[in-house]
Amino acid sequence: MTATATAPGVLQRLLVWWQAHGWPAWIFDAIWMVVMAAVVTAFVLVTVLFLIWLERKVSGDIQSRVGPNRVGGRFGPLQTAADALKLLMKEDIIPAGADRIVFVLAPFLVFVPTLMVFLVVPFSDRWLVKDLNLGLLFVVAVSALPVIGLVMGGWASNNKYAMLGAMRAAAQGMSYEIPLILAMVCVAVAAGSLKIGDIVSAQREGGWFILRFPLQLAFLLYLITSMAEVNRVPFDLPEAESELVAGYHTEYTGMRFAIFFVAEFAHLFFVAAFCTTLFLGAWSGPVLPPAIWFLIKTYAIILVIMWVRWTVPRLRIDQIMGFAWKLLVPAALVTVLLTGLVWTA
Amino acid sequence: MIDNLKAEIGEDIESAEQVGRELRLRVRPAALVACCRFCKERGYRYPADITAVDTGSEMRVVYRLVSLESGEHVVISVGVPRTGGSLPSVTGVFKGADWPEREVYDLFGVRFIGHPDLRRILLTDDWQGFPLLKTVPAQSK
Amino acid sequence: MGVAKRLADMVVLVPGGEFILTKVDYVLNWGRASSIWPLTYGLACCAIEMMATAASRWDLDRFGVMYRGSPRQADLMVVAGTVTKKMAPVLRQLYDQMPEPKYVLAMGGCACSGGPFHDSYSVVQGVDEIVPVDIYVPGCPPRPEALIDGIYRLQEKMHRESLRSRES
Amino acid sequence: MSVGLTPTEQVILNMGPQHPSTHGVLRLRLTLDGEVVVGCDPVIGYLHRGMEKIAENRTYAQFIPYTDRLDYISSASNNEAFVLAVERIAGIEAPPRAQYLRVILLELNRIASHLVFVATFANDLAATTAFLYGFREREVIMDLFEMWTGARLTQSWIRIGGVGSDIPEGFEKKAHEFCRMLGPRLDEYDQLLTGNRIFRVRTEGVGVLPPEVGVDYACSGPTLRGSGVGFDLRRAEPYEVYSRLGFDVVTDTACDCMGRYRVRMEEMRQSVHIIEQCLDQLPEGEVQAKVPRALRPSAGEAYGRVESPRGEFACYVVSDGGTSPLRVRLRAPSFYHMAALPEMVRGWKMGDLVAILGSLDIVLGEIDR
Repeated sequence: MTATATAPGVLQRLLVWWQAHGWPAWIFDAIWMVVMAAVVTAFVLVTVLFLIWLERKVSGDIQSRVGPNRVGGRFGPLQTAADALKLLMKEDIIPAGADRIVFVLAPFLVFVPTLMVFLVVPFSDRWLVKDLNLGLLFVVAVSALPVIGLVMGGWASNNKYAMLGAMRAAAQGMSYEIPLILAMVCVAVAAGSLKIGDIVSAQREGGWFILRFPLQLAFLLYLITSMAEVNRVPFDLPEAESELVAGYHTEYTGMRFAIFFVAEFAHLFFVAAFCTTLFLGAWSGPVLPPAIWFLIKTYAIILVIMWVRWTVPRLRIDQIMGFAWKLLVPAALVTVLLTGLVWTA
Repeated sequence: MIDNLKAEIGEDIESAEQVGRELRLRVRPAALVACCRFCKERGYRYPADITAVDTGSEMRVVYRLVSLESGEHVVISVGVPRTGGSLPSVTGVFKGADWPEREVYDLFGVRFIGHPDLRRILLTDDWQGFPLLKTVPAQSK
Repeated sequence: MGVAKRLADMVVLVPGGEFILTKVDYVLNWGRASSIWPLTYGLACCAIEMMATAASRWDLDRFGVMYRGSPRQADLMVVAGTVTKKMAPVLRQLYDQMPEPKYVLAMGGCACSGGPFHDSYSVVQGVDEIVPVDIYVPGCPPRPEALIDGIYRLQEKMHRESLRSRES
Repeated sequence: MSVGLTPTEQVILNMGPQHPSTHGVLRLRLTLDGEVVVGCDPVIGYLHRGMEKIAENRTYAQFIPYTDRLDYISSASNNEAFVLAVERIAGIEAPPRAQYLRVILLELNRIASHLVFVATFANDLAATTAFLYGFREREVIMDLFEMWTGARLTQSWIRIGGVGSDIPEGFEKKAHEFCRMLGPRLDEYDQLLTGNRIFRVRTEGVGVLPPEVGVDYACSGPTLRGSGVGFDLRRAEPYEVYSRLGFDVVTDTACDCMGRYRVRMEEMRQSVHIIEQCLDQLPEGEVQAKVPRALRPSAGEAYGRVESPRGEFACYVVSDGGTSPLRVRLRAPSFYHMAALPEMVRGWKMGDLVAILGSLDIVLGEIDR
């Protein structure tokens, strides 16, 4: 199924006009998808700017401060824009001992896959860039890529802190991938499909997955592992400030650092959005437009993750690994088993 | 205590007097380690302080050992020459003597023989001179 | 920055170029002044006041000031405390690691001029002997308000900059 | 060390002098096997300001402000140690009211210092919010200091023969208010940190300092009391009016980071208790004894020991009868704790190193002097 087939009204007429010229439909599809992708990318980037501001405001609120309130008005709405502008104009330093090519590539290798996964996020009933048949698999595959970028960045920096951060990122990323995937498997079993559209419609028909036993367990697993995937406290070891200065991006300056930073928040937005998709019925909800419902649920998840981040201390590397392998993986396996039993019964 | 000490160490103890809760001893370098060990065995396990005093005419290294149970102090003073002086290290008796001895070496130039790792501690490794000696004048702008 | 400066020099040659440059300068300076990220770098007593300034009552985050642990991501080095001769080479190295444009704020009497340690054998008599200082905040230690005032002054200084005037 | 057939190489990592969790300008030369610390060599002296030499070129009164800058988180303890030693040589005794006021100042400093400890310790474990809470409460103490002494951090208010001035009107009321406020706030910390599962697994059993090793390294204060040794100079060698005040010497037998943390938390409560007693017992009278303008104590030596928030802060003053001391030795507790650090971190991981270092609550100003 292509985007065009599901696209309504105006788009249909545009397609008719296109085909009247005798041009092939797949080119139209391609152009349309590029446009959609551009729109999604722009939307995500703006969201990231907002999220960084939100994080500072939320942390301020938790810590009995006010957070940014000077730049661009009473609540400092332009704070992140100013940060971005400044970072853009900073000197670009590549350390003398660095592996230049890898060093330069690493941020993009983190950034691009982080944006790619948004292609399968159903922001509303008519906004899903490409409903792949193997949507879940696509997410699993692509969201595993950024870890390679982190390792590359840490290794290429020729800095021991960065190297330690990279090793931690690799170990942690891989360990937490497994329970994350298993949590997704539960959803796939429940929906009977790997396709995002099917998962959403399964929830429209039978109720949100979070309300159906045993997917609450899968939801919890997903939430915990996704916090580890986005490297946030208590799982922020790859960039643990009090231990590794800034972890894998210690040596990055200006825009290159900004790309890491943006990718991190984009990933945060993604895990929350995807959590909404998998467990909270995506865009479904009464009265308000679907897109608004989707954002409300997503931000609720984001706020929970932020709340955790500003409340608890950090775990140690062996505790992190132990938690993943000794607790989360068995728990996830049990959840998969339970899901299978419930859904086949 | 003083009598026991004198019996044990002999005439290497130059003087001994009790001032309040402090037992002030003046010993010869040769008896330093034995004296410290003697005190440690009698409960003075806490090496509160090791430092040196340069009075301008003579220099001495001062060891202050405290008994946590009784609250009594033993203050051992050992005279050393102002330049190129050396003393036996008491790191074998008190682990806590390691850093203070390094500091005394760093600031006064007293060498501690038998110290496991005698190098400068507060100043840079290439520092010239020993700033706390009275022969070194204070810098002024 | 070299390219930007050359570009700026060219822009002023065309009619109206000065005007455009002023606007560009304004926007860039605004960004820079609104997002000062100091290096987490405390030396002595003043560091405690620096921490207090970042904490709840004064909350430097209001002005977009966010502490960074790595010199690579910092714009401002707040020299909060006494610089000793042993520390001086490290301080210089940290300064060199920071990307341009970078600023130095000397906080407290010791960093400004050696302060009470003017006759010490091991103290550098003011951090300006090692790195160029943009703002001096005297005091022993300066109150948080004084540090905030220093940051305000730095913002004013940033607003006076132009793409053409920066050498680096 | 090698695992199986894969040989691994040890890495030497320089931590500091600029590092977010070295609490100042400390440098640790670490030998790492992966994440595990196999060797640790603290390099200090980056803040060595030559205080002891400066003291020889100042009059006794002039040196008091310098002592503030040693342990700058609780400056009054340093003043007290120096002033005690000088008073002992010169045979001066402060009037009773001044002694009570000193104790109030010292205990307020202790609370402020322990709050900074909780703040930075939590921050080292990435509990950023607790960091800001600690500083929030500390500001109230800073207000009290400012009201009384005019300064926030470096008060220099303990003077030879007394204190700088009597407490201003309204101070007692505010101090009482603070005492009432602190208890519930500490309970809040307990909720946020002490009972927190992650905080506990990060601190319990980590960085064990056996009591006999602690004594051998001349550790003191909460570091030693966290190892179960009930050594507190306020009890062992009472100065000022501590002998008239009731308080518990807090000890904890855990010997780990958690033990040291718990000791400090409880000590804050004890300090509140002490301050309240002082405010209740505060006698009327002078706050400054008669001291000659140019103090020339007779030749001799004295040793002033004070229980600072970090441990035994002592000042050894030798006088030759002149206006400036012949020698001032500043014995700083953190110096000895730093010396014991390599023993405590060996075999632990990078993350633990930060926790252990944080639990010692070092101040570089007094280590390097």
